[in-house]
Amino acid sequence: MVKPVNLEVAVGTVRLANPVLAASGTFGFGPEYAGLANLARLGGIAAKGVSPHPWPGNPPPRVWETESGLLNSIGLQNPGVEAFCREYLPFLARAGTRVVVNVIGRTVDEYCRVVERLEAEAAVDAIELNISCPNIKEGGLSFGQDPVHAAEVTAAVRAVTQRPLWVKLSPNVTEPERIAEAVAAAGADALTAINTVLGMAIDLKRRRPALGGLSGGLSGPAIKPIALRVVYQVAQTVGIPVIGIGGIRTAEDVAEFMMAGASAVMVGTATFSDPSTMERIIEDLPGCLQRLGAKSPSDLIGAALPGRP
Amino acid sequence: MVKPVNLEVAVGTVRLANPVLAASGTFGFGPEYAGLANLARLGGIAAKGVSPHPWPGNPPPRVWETESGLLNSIGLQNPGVEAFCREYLPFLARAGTRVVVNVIGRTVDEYCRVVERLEAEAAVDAIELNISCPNIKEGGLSFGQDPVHAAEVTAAVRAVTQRPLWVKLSPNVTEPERIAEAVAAAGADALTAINTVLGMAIDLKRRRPALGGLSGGLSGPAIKPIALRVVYQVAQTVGIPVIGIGGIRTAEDVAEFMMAGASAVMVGTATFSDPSTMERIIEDLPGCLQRLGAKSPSDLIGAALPGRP
Amino acid sequence: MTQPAIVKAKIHSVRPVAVGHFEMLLESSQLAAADPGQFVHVRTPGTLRRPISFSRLDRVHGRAGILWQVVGAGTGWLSQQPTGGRLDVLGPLGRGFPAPEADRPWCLIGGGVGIPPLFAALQIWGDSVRAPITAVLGARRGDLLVMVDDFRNRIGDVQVTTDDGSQGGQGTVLGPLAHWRARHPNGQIYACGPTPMLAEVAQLCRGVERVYLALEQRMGCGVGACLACVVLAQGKQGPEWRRVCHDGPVFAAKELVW
Amino acid sequence: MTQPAIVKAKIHSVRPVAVGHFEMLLESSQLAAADPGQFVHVRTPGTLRRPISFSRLDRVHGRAGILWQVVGAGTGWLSQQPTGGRLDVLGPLGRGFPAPEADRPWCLIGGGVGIPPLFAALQIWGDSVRAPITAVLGARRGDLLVMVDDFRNRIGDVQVTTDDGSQGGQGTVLGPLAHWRARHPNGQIYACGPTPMLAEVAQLCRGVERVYLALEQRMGCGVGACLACVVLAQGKQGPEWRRVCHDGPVFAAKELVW
Ligand SMILES: Cc1cc2nc3c(=O)[nH]c(=O)nc-3n(C[C@H](O)[C@H](O)[C@H](O)COP(=O)(O)OP(=O)(O)OC[C@H]3O[C@@H](n4cnc5c(N)ncnc54)[C@H](O)[C@@H]3O)c2cc1C
Ligand SMILES: Cc1cc2nc3c(=O)[nH]c(=O)nc-3n(C[C@H](O)[C@H](O)[C@H](O)COP(=O)(O)OP(=O)(O)OC[C@H]3O[C@@H](n4cnc5c(N)ncnc54)[C@H](O)[C@@H]3O)c2cc1C
Ligand SMILES: Cc1cc2nc3c(=O)[nH]c(=O)nc-3n(C[C@H](O)[C@H](O)[C@H](O)COP(=O)(O)O)c2cc1C
Ligand SMILES: Cc1cc2nc3c(=O)[nH]c(=O)nc-3n(C[C@H](O)[C@H](O)[C@H](O)COP(=O)(O)O)c2cc1C
Ligand code: FES
Ligand code: FES
Repeated sequence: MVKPVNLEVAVGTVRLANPVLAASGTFGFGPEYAGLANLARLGGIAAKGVSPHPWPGNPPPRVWETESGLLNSIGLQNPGVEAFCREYLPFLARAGTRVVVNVIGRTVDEYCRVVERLEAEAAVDAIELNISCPNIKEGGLSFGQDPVHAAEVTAAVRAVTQRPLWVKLSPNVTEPERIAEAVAAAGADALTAINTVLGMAIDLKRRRPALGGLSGGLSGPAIKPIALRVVYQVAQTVGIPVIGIGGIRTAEDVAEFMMAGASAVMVGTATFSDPSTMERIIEDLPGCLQRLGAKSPSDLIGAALPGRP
Repeated sequence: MVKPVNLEVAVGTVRLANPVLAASGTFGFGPEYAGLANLARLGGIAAKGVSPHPWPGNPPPRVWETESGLLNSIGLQNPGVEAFCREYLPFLARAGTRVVVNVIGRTVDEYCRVVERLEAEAAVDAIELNISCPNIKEGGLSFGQDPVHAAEVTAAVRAVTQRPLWVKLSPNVTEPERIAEAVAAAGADALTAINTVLGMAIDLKRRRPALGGLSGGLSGPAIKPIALRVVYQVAQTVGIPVIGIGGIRTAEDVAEFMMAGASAVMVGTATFSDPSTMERIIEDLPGCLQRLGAKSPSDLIGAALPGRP
Repeated sequence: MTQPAIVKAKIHSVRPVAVGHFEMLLESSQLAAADPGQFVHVRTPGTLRRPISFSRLDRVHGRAGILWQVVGAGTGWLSQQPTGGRLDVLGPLGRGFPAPEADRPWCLIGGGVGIPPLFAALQIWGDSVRAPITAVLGARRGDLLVMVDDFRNRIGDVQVTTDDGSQGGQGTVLGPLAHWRARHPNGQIYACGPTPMLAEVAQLCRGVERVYLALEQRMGCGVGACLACVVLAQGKQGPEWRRVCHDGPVFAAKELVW
Repeated sequence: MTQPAIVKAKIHSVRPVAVGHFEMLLESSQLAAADPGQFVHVRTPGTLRRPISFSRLDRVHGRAGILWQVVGAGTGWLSQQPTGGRLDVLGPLGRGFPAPEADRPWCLIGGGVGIPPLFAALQIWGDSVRAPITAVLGARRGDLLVMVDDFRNRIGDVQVTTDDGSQGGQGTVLGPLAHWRARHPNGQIYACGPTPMLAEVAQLCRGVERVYLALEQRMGCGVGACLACVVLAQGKQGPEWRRVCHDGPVFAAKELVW
């Protein structure tokens, strides 16, 4: 017999009914999965990345399956923040869950413009800065791959909003801890780790990179060990909460991420194969906690970090 | 009907009977798999990393299975170059295949001492510098994570040997191309890409990192897309040959790596599940080449790189 | 339109229908109510589901068919599922074919595994079309042709082409289509098959008012959320991406930009 | 010693033997020639093989048994393999138990799935030992005990313990062992079970000359190549790592450092 458990967790000032959120880019803008998943059951939804103006994205093919993984090169196609606020935000506002808006830009100014536009919208519970898109000015490296630029964009956005500010880290760096420190010092309220891992597939028949965007981002269970490592590294380095993401599919996966230091998690690729993944995880969590001898999800946070009993 | 095909390839001045070598650390020092695999059929064998003195390695558990992958934290246990030359090299010399010696060290001097010791041994066909082990002097980052240090150790070793010098790249860096450029300029004859990807698993029962070494290196099919990306990146950047490695299990995988720019490949983790993997690949290669309309393995090298027809 | 759902459908039967091709009947009145041209996203062991179109829609018995060629791990797995077992499918998905106009000659152009959705269209709407109906069915070889008898049981004019001439006329479906187009300037054309074939159909039938093409594209979610499955279409302000899974898979030829 | 090889062994039978425990007989005279305490590395769908010890060795009929508890995906898959199918195993691997001395009292201490290799030892050497033989078999609960009848069919003195007292005496195997040790100061002890149990056996039997322990450790290759499966042993120059797969799984208790 599994006892009913209060699954609430907090990410800084943001209280979540449970620690399971939909990951940005894999759950659209809300309505797409509404007939297939009970959105009100989720801890929250991170909407697909929005930029100041519409972005076209990359040529297809945009996804390619790999062993226990998925490569994507969507290229951050989105209708722009204005259309997002008009066409999708009202739906998300009524969905009965926390709304996280993932923000993308090519320059510091572009990030700020999106966030400024969102200031007018009461429905936004948190901003998630996606600093893994290429920064055109700095020669093709993304803001997320350099501590100085990561801090710069974080500080600039911090200056224009009081909203909870989460910064999403790229795993494609030598030392994620350095980026984490830099953005925490610049005013981030929480970190999301990780975005996709740079990868590639070859289409043997065409003798070409398989994806229209040539390389792409690897997600899914294949990257879970990489994500756990980054969460464990940054959770030790910074004092702000970490949201774990990468290959999560089961309640046990959630427990692993929380022990590694995550206060909450996001589920991305697993939704494609089973749109009820998140609800199933939420249902399984109480039993999982009980088997692990934990009274609440918060009991697990950081349990595997050095120096814990 | 598959026609007999000459599978020879060249990695710089090193001619291989076929492009399939055993990866360092997964094939021991040669004798371990001798009863289970026909060593003379292989393109070559990269021996486990050797240091100037015996290294003890990490506490167990040293391996942990993940989805389509394997985490290891062997910690480079080895008996030292002296014992290697005495106890194992004679066997390898008689194995009827190319012998690559993987070299590790904690300082530039340690790398040089191993390579100098190997100068006395005629059986060594190539040196593979493993620059992914932690560099104690420089605060825990490995030589392979910084272009300046990578170049320094490469140049120092270059100065003490005329032997073919291969440098094995770490994927755990922001820009593998920069490391590749640096070591090529410092005199490397070829690059091996990639070593394992930093990862971690949590043992839920113990509430601790699963591996004795806490974090470990991820290998296996899970990392194949990452490895292909790095090979594709560095093959475009440097003029020297690249040896592809990461998750290879089939002849088609080999073809993908070669199209991405590899001149040869290494097989690691797949051997654990099936010790005949490499021989099977070598057997399947002619049929695979025929299906792809290629006359020889060399036809495929770099076929998917930009600017190729 | 039926709302898409996760259906754990009972497998009524699976049978080989050509070399490396299988057809499966699923028991589900929900799926059987789909529009021809819609598809299901089939859960297979990998990271992603696999999109397969309906090959037949038996609304009376509440059965929907899917027909596929084994090309990789997903379709291979699918062909090993036992009768009586359950298949996890997400569907019906996408926008299918519009109903054909009753008084226009109707031509169904199918290549390879593009044939099945056209049969579903014929099955549902064949009786409502009073003008002549023609099917042109092509494949690389005769032993890869599917559903020819199903078409012949319903209409008289079924033309077959194979690349190597091993069955029907040698060549592609484009020959008979050009012919048909000349004789029926006012006709309506529904096509499904490999993308290069559809591009040629669109090219050949430029100016024809009602040309509908069922496209394929690599998919992630299958429900419009991930923006993976795009094709280029004519938007109000120039070319824009449309989602094959949600805005398609059926598009009017004139919408598309090649 | 039989050379290890990749054997695609025919599955003679698979049967449940306790709650969540199965035993399989493989047809292979090569495997049946193994030493008790050796193991096979079983190919399962994951990245690694799974090590399982021989539970019985029938050299006459050329059959080798393996017995396992389902604890995860690999052992779960194994328990679903059909009779008559083939299993890909790498073996026999490692260094098994040495033959017992004929004139020393012999005690076999097994905990849980540590019991099977001890039965193989009894099967092969039981008749050659002229001194009394005792088996102490323990498990958490009675319904998790395996091979008790197999032991009883061969020797009279089979003592059973369970943590909850649901079968045999309540407690662990250490109680009966302490007793036996006191009565047989010159005896030889073979043990297999969870690592903490083996540590206690080693501790309790310090000073006893012939104590052999069959250990477990996470494995990669299974053949000595990867250095994954190490345990700490007494080397010439202080403690050193030994490989469970190659130097073990059976070690003399006095070799080991805890
Ligand atoms: C809307 C739609 C309807 C389809 N209807 C049918 C049908 O009725 N019958 C049929 O045989 N096939 C159909 N296909 C193609 C079918 O989806 C692929 O053949 C199948 O996904 C291949 O999976 P696999 O694992 O066997 O092959 P693999 O090549 O191993 O698949 C690897 C990945 O590529 C994707 N993929 C491979 N080929 C295609 C393709 N042609 N289109 C889209 N994705 C692909 C797979 O879904 C998977 O994600 C349809 C595709 C779409 C988009
Ligand atoms: C030499 C040796 C002999 C063994 N003999 C038996 C036996 O006769 N009967 C039996 O039931 N079990 C035996 N085991 C334990 C058995 O190998 C594990 O229970 C099994 O590998 C679990 O695999 P899984 O996929 O079901 O579980 P999972 O926990 O999902 O396995 C995940 C990974 O951990 C490894 N692993 C998990 N538990 C163990 C363990 N206890 N020891 C080593 N690796 C482990 C697996 O091999 C796999 O790589 C033996 C282990 C060793 C080392
Ligand atoms: C198709 C796709 C689109 C994505 N789009 C975005 C995005 O717009 N913004 C973002 O921050 N992350 C994006 N991601 C990354 C995911 O949010 C997540 O970080 C990553 O997929 C790892 O989690 P998973 O393994 O659970 O999918 C996308 C991932 C996928 C697969
Ligand atoms: C158990 C194990 C030990 C390894 N030891 C070494 C080593 O000593 N030196 C080295 O350069 N690489 C070592 N590697 C890395 C492999 O050579 C290879 O780069 C990596 O495993 C990726 O290839 P794979 O996916 O085919 O295994 C080791 C890998 C494994 C799994
Ligand atoms: S497959 Fe996700 S939008 Fe079409
Ligand atoms: S498992 Fe590889 S050395 Fe023992």
